[in-house]
Amino acid sequence: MSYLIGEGLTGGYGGPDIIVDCTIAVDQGEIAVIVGPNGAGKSTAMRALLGMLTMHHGSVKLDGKDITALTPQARIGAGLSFVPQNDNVFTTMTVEENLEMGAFIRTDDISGTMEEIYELFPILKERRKQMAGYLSGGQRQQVAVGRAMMTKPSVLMLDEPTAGVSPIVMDELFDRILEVKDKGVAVLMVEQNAKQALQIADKGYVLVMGKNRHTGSGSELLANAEVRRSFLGG
Amino acid sequence: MKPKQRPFIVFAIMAAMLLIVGFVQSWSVALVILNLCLVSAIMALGVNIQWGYAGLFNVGIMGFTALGGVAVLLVSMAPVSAALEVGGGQMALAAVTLIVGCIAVVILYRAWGERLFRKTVTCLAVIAVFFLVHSFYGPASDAIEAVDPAKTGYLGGLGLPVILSWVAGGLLAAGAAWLIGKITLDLRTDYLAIATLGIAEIIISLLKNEDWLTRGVKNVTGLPRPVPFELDLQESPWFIDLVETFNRGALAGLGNTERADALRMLSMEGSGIFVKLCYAGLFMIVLTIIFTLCSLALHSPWGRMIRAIRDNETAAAAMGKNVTGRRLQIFVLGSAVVGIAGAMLTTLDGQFTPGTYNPLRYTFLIWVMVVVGGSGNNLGSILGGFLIWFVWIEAEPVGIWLMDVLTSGFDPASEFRARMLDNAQYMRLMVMGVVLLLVMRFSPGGILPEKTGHR
Amino acid sequence: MIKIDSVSKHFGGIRAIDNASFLIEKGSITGLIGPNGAGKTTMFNTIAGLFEPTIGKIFLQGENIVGLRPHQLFEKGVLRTFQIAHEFTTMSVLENLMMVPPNQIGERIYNTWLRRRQIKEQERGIRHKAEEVTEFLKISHLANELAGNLSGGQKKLLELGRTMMVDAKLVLLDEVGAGVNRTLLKEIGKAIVRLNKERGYTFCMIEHDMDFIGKLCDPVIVMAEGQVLAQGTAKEVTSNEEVIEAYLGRRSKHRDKIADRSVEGGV
Amino acid sequence: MTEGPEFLNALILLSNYVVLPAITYGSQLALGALGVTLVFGILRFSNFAHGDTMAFGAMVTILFTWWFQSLGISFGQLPTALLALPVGILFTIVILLLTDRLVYRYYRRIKSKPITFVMLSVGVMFVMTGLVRFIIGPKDQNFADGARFIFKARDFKKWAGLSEGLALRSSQLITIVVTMLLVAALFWFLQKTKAGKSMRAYSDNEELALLSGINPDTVVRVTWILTAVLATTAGLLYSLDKSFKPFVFFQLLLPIFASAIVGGLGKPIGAIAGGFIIAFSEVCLTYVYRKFLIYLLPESMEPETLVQLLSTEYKFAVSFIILVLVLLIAPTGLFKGKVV
Repeated sequence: MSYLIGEGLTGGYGGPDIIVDCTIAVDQGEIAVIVGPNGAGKSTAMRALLGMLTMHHGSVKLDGKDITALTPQARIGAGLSFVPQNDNVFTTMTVEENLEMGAFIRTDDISGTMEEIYELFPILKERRKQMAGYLSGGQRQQVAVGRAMMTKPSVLMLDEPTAGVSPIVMDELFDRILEVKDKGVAVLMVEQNAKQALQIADKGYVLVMGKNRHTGSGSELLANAEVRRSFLGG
Repeated sequence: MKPKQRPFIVFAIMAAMLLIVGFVQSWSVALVILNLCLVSAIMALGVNIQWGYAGLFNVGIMGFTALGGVAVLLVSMAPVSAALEVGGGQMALAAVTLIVGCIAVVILYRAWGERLFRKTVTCLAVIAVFFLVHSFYGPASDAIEAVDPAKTGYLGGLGLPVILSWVAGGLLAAGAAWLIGKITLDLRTDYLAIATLGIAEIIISLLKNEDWLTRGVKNVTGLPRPVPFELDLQESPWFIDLVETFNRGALAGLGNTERADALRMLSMEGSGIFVKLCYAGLFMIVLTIIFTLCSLALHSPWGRMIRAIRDNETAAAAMGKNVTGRRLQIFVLGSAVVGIAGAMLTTLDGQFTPGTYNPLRYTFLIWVMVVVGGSGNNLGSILGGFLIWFVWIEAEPVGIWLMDVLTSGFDPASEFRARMLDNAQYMRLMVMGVVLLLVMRFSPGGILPEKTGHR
Repeated sequence: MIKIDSVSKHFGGIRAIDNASFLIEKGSITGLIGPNGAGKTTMFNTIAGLFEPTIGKIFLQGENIVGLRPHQLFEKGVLRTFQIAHEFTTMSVLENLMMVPPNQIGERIYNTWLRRRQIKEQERGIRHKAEEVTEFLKISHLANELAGNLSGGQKKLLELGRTMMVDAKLVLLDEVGAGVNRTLLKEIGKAIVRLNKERGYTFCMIEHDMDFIGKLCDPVIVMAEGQVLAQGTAKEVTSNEEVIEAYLGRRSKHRDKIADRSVEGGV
Repeated sequence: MTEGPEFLNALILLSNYVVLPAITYGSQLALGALGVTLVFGILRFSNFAHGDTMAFGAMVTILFTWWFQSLGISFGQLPTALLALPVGILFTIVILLLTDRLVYRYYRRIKSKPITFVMLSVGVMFVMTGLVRFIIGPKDQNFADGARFIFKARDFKKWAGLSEGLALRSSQLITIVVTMLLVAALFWFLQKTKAGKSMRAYSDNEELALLSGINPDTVVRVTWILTAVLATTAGLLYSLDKSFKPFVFFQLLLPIFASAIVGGLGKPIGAIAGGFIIAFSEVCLTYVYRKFLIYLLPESMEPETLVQLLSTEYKFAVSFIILVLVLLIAPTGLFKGKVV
């Protein structure tokens, strides 16, 4: 029984079901990645966990409690935290303000958490008075992740964090994500970039046409020829 | 009720309401309301072309109405030869320089290409043109305004039959709309709205202050009429006979002297009604023509294309339709119709008074008509024109009466009661707002919604 | 039919298309595939005239069409459909089709007052054609339905139908498969083949569903990071290691090392 | 014949008839534009009812001013109206929250197009105009009291020994001071407080704000409250400086919108800049420079015409032309406003 588990998720955005009976689970202190060809419903599966689409079947459990009925906001409160693929920072606000907004629902003192974030992403400490809009793509992603970390989430969800960043930045981001995981956070991410993602993943889900096609540890999936082929959308 | 019958029913109700006014208040009041209803209906049609067909949010209606109005005096008033002698030539010169100047600026802007200071240079050129034009215009306008200011002090018009001015009003408004559209139609919806709002204000202030052209706030009264004058009617035997035949019953069995007096009285009120009926007839004709043209255009490939553009511009463009061109066309057409209505209105008033144009009455009220009537549906906007104008007029007496009843408890001399009574008339503004909000909330399509889907 | 001659398209720093060249043979159904951000859609938009290429030429039957506006290309018979269907929601399916033909007499407003008869005749013709199309696509039962009420797949069929209202030479299909259920996708596939066989349309389609591509397309062109990576039959490209790698994502040296280590460690 | 150095006289002349009035008018526009821009930034529509919101606020304030005056309450040298201002603000807050609840909220829930909101605001405008004219009537209202002048032109001449005088009306000083205080407070609120930051966040990126657990309803409520404060104050200051006449506030709508758009819709700082740009260009273009030039130029070159670029009636034209120019050159305004 994993910490966060979505079972038999079936649903879409009003129209036809985009994901069908698919199951995603992640434990604290591990990284699970959802990979697969374009239009396989990867992001949709993640949004299903967040309660951001109309579900027909399936349940979402967090730490044993059923949260299927909760609104996205409520799930954020319950410890989930989400980094959208794009528009994931407040461009007209400074890095620091972005982090503060991340902690909006918290009423206690957030300075400690903010320090942790700055340790995790030293560059943000330097840039903390700068408008997030003026940062480079990689730095933005760091702000986005930092923002999401401000609620001290138990589960961090990232939707294609490396989309449109250079290989070096990508490596750095992945290293950071590994560190986050080592803090005992459950990390769930959707990745276009299967090769890289599966290498750092403890668990991988290959989705095709909105269904679980393969599941296993990152390295075994990478080794599997059929998996590799399935990325061409088979 | 079936949607097919709906128009008939609502229009029947509308007619009934007018009849009631006729019986309760008086026929001449009913006719006055009817005439303005007809004009409003035409304006509403114009706005509907822009908003209903193409989704253009134009809040400059007042401006185009006023342009229609000025057309009346420019066409129908007799020219003021003295003024023409002193200032005409120079004014013409100013106009020419203006046109030439504008063309020159455009050419310059094009020719300058992508070189540096393009905008700066253009601005400088504009300023230069401005001063050049001003050097002719200034003295000319002063000279013209000096000519017998009490009576004329302006160039006057062409002295043509007033009916022509309705066409001219349309053309004038269309021309202005074309210019404005060229500049503003690429703007986003609410920018466009604000831009048109501004243009209307500018047009009005022009008409108020260019005395050499419009006599400004001194007003132009005694505009020619397309219909006979009451007094002439009362003189003319055929009319008296008409009245006589109408009232044979009433007149029968009266002594000669009383009979003559009674007849005079009857023909006096008769003449008023007759004149109003003439106007009603003319307006009815214009409305019918415009309505027919609109429906023909709307229920045709053209209308289909326009609806497609309104629905999804990108797709329409991808289907090879010239979106910008059509939008401009719509803007011009709609404004032209409003211009015609404006001319008719001024003709009906018999005077041009730029001071009286205000946006609540001449822009936003028309909007209420279109939205309430049913945007996108020609019959709807006509109904809206009738209904809203009726309410607008009748809300005043009703409001005052209501206040009178409500405050009857107070002693008639009390300052409070007096104030309530003069301010009661403004309740109709509130009524309009509430009506608009209620319709938008509870029947967003209006009373006669647009028929979508296959025709 | 269309010759893409070393075309590049840059947006600021990003090279969406980076010196790509390929041919779309007359009468072929060419597949254009590749991972996200490979520049497929940009390529479509460039061909359809929404963008001008930064460098390079595009020839339509030997004529350089760079710089032509979309509606001009439309008149030359180059049509594109959209990834998200762009139907006119408040108009019936029939109207959606009937508004397509360019320069109809009745599109000039004065004609709607002066030349009613000609318009009537032309309308009759157009409606007839539209009805043919709906039959061809087996959606006649929806002819008077508002396009807004159609299902995703039916909208895609309608998109296809639009291209049939004019004699298209080249039709660019952007992910006709996206959000369409299998059965309807088969219908669309059939329609495409028939259009290709019976009416000699040339198709170029962006698609992610490989077996759909496999059934329809020959040749298949693979783009990655703005360049043409491979070209050949569906079978050839799918078994091409380079292509698979491209789909799996960017390689980056030091990460690979870590991976190797972890594999040795037998995680 | 004139005392003192000519250019000094010219300077004083200019500051008396151009600079001072422009600053005052500019502050009034800025406050108005701030209201418009806030609503646009958060609720994403151009609020046509804003002018009449100003009128309403000013009206309530005036009514209470009269009441206070009748009770003999006064504010020393300052106009009693300032005492009544808070009450006026309170009433405006109530009516704005009420309109939001009764009119706008429903359409927010069903996610209507921006244009729908604009049309709704027209409806609200009708109701408010009606209300204002119904309660206080369409005529000019006089309510100003307290000292008219800080110092009069005559005293200034004596003091400075110039032939030109500089007069500072108390309404001008009040306008400038109050504006500065209010703007400072507003920016402090937006930049420093959690609520203010959440507003900026919401206007910047709605979805992300929701994902951060920001409650939209609160944001909207706060926005209306701020709008009420700004509108009422702007309305009152304008009425103190010129006069209170319901219809004027509709005409103010154009320069106010112009200011907001020129600065970039949704950008508070832009609204302020825009306000002053519009105000200064209006005053400068419609000022009669004859006397000014007579001071500066040698006798020989003295102009015989008025040297007025535009007759005063064309104020609107000025704000409009600037608006169009800016939209054509920098379509999102000087400070990169948002596009809906």
